[in-house]
Amino acid sequence: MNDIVSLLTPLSVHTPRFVTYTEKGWHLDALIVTERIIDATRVLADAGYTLETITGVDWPEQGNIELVYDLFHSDRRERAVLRVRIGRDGAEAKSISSLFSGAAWHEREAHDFFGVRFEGLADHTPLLLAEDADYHPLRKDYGAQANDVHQT
Amino acid sequence: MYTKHKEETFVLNLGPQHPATHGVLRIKLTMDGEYIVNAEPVLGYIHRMHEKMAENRTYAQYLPNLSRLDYLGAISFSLAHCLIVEKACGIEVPERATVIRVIMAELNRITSHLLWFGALIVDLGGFTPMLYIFDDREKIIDMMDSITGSRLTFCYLRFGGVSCDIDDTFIAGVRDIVPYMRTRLKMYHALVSRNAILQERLVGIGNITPEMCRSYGASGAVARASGVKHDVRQAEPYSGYERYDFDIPMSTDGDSMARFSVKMEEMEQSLRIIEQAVKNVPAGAYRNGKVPRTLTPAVGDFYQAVETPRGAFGIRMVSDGSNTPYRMKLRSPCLSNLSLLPEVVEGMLLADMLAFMGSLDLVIPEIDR
Amino acid sequence: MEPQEIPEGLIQLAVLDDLLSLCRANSLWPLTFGLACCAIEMMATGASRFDIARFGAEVFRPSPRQADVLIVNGTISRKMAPSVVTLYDQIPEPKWVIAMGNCAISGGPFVFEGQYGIIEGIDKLIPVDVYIPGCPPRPEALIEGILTLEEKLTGKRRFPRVESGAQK
Amino acid sequence: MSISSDAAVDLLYIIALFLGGVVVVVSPIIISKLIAPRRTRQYDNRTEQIVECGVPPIGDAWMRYGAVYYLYALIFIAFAVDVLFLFPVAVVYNTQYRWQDLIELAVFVGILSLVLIYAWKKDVFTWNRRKFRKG
Repeated sequence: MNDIVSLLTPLSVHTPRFVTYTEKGWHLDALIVTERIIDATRVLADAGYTLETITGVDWPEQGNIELVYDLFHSDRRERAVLRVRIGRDGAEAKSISSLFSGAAWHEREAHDFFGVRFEGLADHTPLLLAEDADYHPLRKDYGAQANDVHQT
Repeated sequence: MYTKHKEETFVLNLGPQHPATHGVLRIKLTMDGEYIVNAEPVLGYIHRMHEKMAENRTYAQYLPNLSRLDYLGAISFSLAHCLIVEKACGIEVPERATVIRVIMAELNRITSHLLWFGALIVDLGGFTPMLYIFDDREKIIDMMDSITGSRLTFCYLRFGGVSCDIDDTFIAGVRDIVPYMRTRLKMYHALVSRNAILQERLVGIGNITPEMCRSYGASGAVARASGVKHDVRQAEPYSGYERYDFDIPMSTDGDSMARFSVKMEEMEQSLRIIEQAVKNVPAGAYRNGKVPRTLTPAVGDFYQAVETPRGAFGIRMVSDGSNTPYRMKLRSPCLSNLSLLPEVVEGMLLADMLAFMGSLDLVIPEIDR
Repeated sequence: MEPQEIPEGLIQLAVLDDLLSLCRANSLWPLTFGLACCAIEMMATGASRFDIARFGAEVFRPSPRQADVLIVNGTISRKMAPSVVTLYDQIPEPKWVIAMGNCAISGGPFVFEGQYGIIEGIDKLIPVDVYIPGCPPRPEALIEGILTLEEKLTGKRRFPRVESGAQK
Repeated sequence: MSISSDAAVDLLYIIALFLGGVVVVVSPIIISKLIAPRRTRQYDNRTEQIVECGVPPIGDAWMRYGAVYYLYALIFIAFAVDVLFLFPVAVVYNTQYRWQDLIELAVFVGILSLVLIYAWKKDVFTWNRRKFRKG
């Protein structure tokens, strides 16, 4: 695990830290600089990690959306978490579908729910919402005007 | 003047209402005659906003949602929710409760694998096994129904244990069902697994390489049939699974027949776990009494993975200390297994694609969440 | 959705209509149409123990052109709503709709403030003949629903009604 | 135009059989047209739409498709004609049996089964999986 930490440190905002697995559920946690997420994922991909999922979390008071990349190594049985913070409106994140083809659907889903556009992702058509969906339901400010617009 | 027409392909909708999609999954197929040129799954026809609901439900109110996420493996899904909340709030689970949870989860896994087996054979054209497996399923579900009270969407687990205790008739019933199921599985192998038509339809269809599994994040029997040795019950043991010795059925050919035999073998392993669990169910409380009514978990995010009948289901929960979760991400194993489809299916015959989808064991509400 | 009146044939004879209703009541062909959890209970009803074949309804037709009954079992999301109405339109008359499960009746557990994705009840889209509450309703409840539909057709109930314990 | 009485009876049989056939075929159509409801309720006027799993079909089916289906039809025609000629043979086959009849039958069927062997050699019956170039 230490070889990965040394490779990740130059790419991350502050040095990656270890968390206790029984308390949190993963081993390594790193906040990555937004532009370097592809290199960070490449480090973990070369080490043999698979991408489990990409989670979007909306922090309106801090004014940004956090993308959490869960990676898992089946032989070493270790979990690593990469985090990226991007601006709430109109910000672009980098797509890692070139490394993990499975990431394309997770990124389309993050675009569905949070409106995050991924540079390098082929199509941004809604994955789970209707084809003409222009609303992003999981953003915290969505609940307010939900009732008047979409009740049928 | 001879004009060269572009190769005439037509678009076929293997649409929301189709017997072979086991639910409302739509696949837009660009076809050239019987061959598939390009397959594009369209999801969202049963999107039920589980993750949005989590943000205005308390932890206890959210329990029924989990069993409606994947109604065939409902116990494993609510187990994931209970484990992550227990991890976040530091709730102790008594010994007897972990064993009851394992027994119920494995019984649920067998009923889910049985229905997958029946549905796969119906997709290949044989209707009779469907009636046989429902006969077995009803026997197992009767036992679980006598304890949990429901047949499919069990809302049986609580934080810190289970909602009601198991009694001796249940334990005796489980002891009898294990040999009975073994004879039934032997019969299924004799009648179906070595059937020449099944071999013809499944061998060499839908080959998945370990690199594909890694790049798409496939898990469960789909990954294990391609040589990726990963089972959450042994990789990250939870709820006392490290006490039971069972092995993980593996295969390296990666075709539909390998997935078929791996899943059939998994049923036998589940029977082994149940046998060991029922041998000595420890006495004591079936539920931790000191769980506060309104839970206030620690601030921060947590992750919990659980081995469901279809793969590694994970919950990433972000809590802000209040009694409703701030964000609840449900990592669906079927979504990753299905994302393999476009690459595997290219150039395949349509009938083979249906056999391949049957071997993937998809439950659509879990994909659309 | 204002309900349209049920179209009638050219010739209507009282005795003939009774005969036709009796024949239709005992051969209701449902559409193979499973949305969510209730679909598994529908399959369990079609299987050996609960055996809907006793009431003539075990022929599940995949194509709407050959079906009589549209059993809506599960949640109708807004993306699926046009497809459900299309299927209903494509079923030739005489046709009936059974709303099975709370989701089909009123949106069930997925109705909450700020919900954006589901239609709260199938009767907002198409007329419903029989409602079967439950989440999911047990196979016995689906059989009771089929019997209620048969009673609605023929006016008589051929099978004993399950008396609730209180009256005994 | 005088025909013998038994020929007339035979003629009557044929006419009766023919009329029975017509009645049996046509009457259900007429009856169902009369008593069945004339139209079906529709809330999205999608009744006329082609049934394709509940979604509007994309593109139309009038297009050029592989020749494999045409070859199947040809082979079927060859054997259909074969059976057609065997019907009259079956009627008179056993009246005064000469072993030449069997040989002629075998020769006739043998020549026609050459079609099958020819098609087999041209491997019309194997559906090989074609790999499509990406993109």
